[in-house]
Amino acid sequence: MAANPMKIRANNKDGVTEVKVLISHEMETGQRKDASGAIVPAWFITELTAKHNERVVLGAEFGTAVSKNPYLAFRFKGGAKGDKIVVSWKDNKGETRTDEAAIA
Amino acid sequence: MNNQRRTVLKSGSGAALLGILAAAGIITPGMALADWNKAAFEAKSMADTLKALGAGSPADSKDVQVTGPDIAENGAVVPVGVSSTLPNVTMVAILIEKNPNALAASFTLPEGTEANVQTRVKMGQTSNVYALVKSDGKFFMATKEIKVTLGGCGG
Amino acid sequence: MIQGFIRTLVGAAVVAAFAGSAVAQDSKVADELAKYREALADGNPADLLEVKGAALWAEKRGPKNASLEQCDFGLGPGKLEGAYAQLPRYFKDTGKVMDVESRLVHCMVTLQGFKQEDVTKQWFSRPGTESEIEALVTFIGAKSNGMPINVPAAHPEEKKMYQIGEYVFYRRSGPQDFSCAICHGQDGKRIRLQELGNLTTKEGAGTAMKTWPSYRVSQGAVWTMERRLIDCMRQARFPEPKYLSDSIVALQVYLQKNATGTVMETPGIKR
Amino acid sequence: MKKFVFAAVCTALAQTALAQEKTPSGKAVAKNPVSAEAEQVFRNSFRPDNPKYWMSRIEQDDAMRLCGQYKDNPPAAVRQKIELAQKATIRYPVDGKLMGNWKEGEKIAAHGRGGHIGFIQPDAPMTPRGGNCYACHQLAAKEVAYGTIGPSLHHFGKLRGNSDDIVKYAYDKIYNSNAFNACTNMPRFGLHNWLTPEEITHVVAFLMDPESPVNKD
Repeated sequence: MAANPMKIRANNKDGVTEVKVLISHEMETGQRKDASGAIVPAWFITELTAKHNERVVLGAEFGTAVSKNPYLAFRFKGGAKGDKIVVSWKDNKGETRTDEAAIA
Repeated sequence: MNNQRRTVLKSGSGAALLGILAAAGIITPGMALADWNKAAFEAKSMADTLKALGAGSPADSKDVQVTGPDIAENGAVVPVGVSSTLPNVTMVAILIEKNPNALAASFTLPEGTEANVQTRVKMGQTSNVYALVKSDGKFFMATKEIKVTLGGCGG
Repeated sequence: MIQGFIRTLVGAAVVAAFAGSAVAQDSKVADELAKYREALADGNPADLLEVKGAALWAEKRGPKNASLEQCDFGLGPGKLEGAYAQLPRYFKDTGKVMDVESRLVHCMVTLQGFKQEDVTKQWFSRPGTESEIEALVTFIGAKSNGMPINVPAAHPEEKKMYQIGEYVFYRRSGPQDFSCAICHGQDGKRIRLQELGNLTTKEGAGTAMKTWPSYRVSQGAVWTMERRLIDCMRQARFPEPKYLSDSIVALQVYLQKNATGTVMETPGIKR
Repeated sequence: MKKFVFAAVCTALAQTALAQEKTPSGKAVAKNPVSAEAEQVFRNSFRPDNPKYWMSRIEQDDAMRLCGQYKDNPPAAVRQKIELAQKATIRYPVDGKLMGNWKEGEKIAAHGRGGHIGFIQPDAPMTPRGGNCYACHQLAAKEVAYGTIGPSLHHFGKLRGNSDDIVKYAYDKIYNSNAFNACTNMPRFGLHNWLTPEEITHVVAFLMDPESPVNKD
C-alpha cells in the first residue's frame, strides 16, 4: 500500500519558522502479537529530513517508540512566506515518502 | 543474554565512532542520516544507550528541559519534547528509561534550528523520561517522571 | 455513601483534612490531563484520514465505475455540508431510519455496485489494514464541523427509533449488570480519569456526540459512532451487535436528539 | 443481640447509600411505549451464529428488567421487593472466613479485563476476570487514575474499624450490591460468579486490613 501523504504546516512569525508535521505510518514495534499469537514484525520510520528550500533544517532518527502516525514540531530561524518546506522519511522496509508545503 | 549484551556494546562503540566523525564534521548530517544508529536504538539500558550515542555520562543541566505534561492518559501517545537554552546545540534525543529500548528519537539540529523539538512517543509504563542535549560538543541531560495512567472501562 | 457515615463516626475535621489533600492531588492531575489533551489537539492524525476519505469520495470505483458524489445523505445528492449533523434520519427510498454508515454503505451498493458484504468486511481498521469506511466517514463528518447537531426525530419512524434507543440505553443485562445508563446516566462522574457525559441531557450528549468521528490514541485509529457503540457493548461484556443493526442506529437517534443544538467539533481526538 | 446490631448498621449504611447514589425522585416513570418491539429489535441485532453462551449474556433476571423499566429509579415497593430477593442470594465461603489476603485483593481491584466476548476483541481464553474497582472508586491514595461513579473507599477500614459486622457488610455488598440498594450502578459480583466468594474475601481484606494501602497514606 502506498503511503498516505503527510500533513505539513509551516508558519513564519518574527523571523522564526515553526514547522509541524503529521505522518501516516503504523510504527509497528515488533513486539505486538496478532490474533493468532504470531509476532507482528517491526515496521517503522527510521529517518526523516526536513529542508527549507535546499538547506537541511532538521534531521531525525526514530526508534519503534515513536507513536503511530508520528507528529513532529520544530523551529528554525529564517524562512519567508511562500518558501518551500520539504519533508522526507524512510522506513525500515525501505519505503520512502516526500511531501512539501509552503510557509504561511 | 550475556552474549547479546556484548554484541550491543560492541556495535555501540562503532556508533560512537560514527558520532565522533559526525561531530568532527567529517560526515555531513545527510550522510549520517543514511546510517540509522542501530546500536543506540537497540540498546536496552540507559547506560548502554548513552554509550552508543557517544554521550558517556552526561552532566545534569537545568538549562535542558523535558517538555510535555506529567501525566499521559494513554501510553500509546505521550506528547514529549526537548528544549534547551544552551548554546550551539547540534543534537537532542529523547530517552525513556523503562521502555524495552531506551532511545525513542534523536534529532540533528543544523545551525539556525532551535533546540526545541516536540514529538509523541509510546511508553509501556510510568517512567523517567530523559532529554539529552549536545551543546558545544558536550552532552547534558535533564529528566522528569511521566505517569502513564490506566484509563477507560477496560482498566 | 461513605461520606454520610464517616461524619457520624469520626467527625467533620478528619473529613475536611482528608478531602483537602485529595482535592489538591486531584486538581494537579486534572491540570496535567488538560495539558495532555491540549498537546494532542494540535496535530490530529484523523486529518490524514480525512484527506484519504475525500479522494475515495471522488474516485470512480466498483463494478459500476462510479464515484460517491451523487450519494444523498438527506440533503440532496452530493450535499454533504451539515449532513452528518442531521443523521440518523428517515429515508423514503429505503423506508428506513439510517445513520451515516448505513447510508454510505447503501450508496456504495446502489451507486458503485459493490456487494454489501464486501464493502463492510473492513468496516473498521486493524493495525496495518486501513478501513475505507473510516476514511469516508471522517471526511463526511468533517463537512459538518462547526454546524449544530439537528436530529428532531419528528417523523414517526424516527420517533419510534428514538424510543427504541432509549429502551436499549436503560436495558441491563450480562454478568456485570451493565446498561448504558450505569456509566452515562449521571452528571459529573468519571471512569478512571475519563469524564463520563450524562447522555440523557443535552449537555452530556452534546459533549459526547460533537467530537465523533474521533481519533483514539489508545487504538491508533479513527472510530466511527458505530464502532464506538458496538465497543461499548463489548465492554459491557455483551455479544457484539451487528454492524449497521437497528439497535445501534436507534441508540444514535436517541443520542443525537438529546445532543441537538450542540455545535460539531469533528474530527475529534481522545484517549 | 449481635444480629440486631448488624441489621441496624446495614440499614443505616443502605440508607446513606441511597442518599448518596441515585436519589429516588418519587416521579413515576412512564413505561416505554415500544418496549416489546424494542426488545425484539435489540435481540435481532446479533449475528445468528453467536454461540449460545454469548447470547445468554443478553438475558435478564427480574432485577435487571425492573431496573430498566423504571430507568434505575423504581418506586419504593418495587425497590423493596428487589432488595429482599437479592439478599436471599448471598452465599459465603465454605470456611466462613470473610477476610482474605489484601495483596490478592489489590490485584483484583486494579484489574479490569476478562470476560470480553465477541469476534472483534475478545479476551484470550482463561483471562482472569478483575473487579475493576478503580474504574468507579478511589481506593489506595497512590492510584490517581480512579473513577467517581461510586463513592471514595479510601481509608474504608481505617474509618470504620474491622468489626465482624462491617466485614460482613462489605462482603455482602460486593456479593450482591442490589441487596442494599436496588438498581445501584454496582455489579452483583458474587451473584454472577464474576468473582468467587474467595476472591471477594480478598477484596474485603483490601478494604479492611490495616496493612492495606487503602488504609495508609
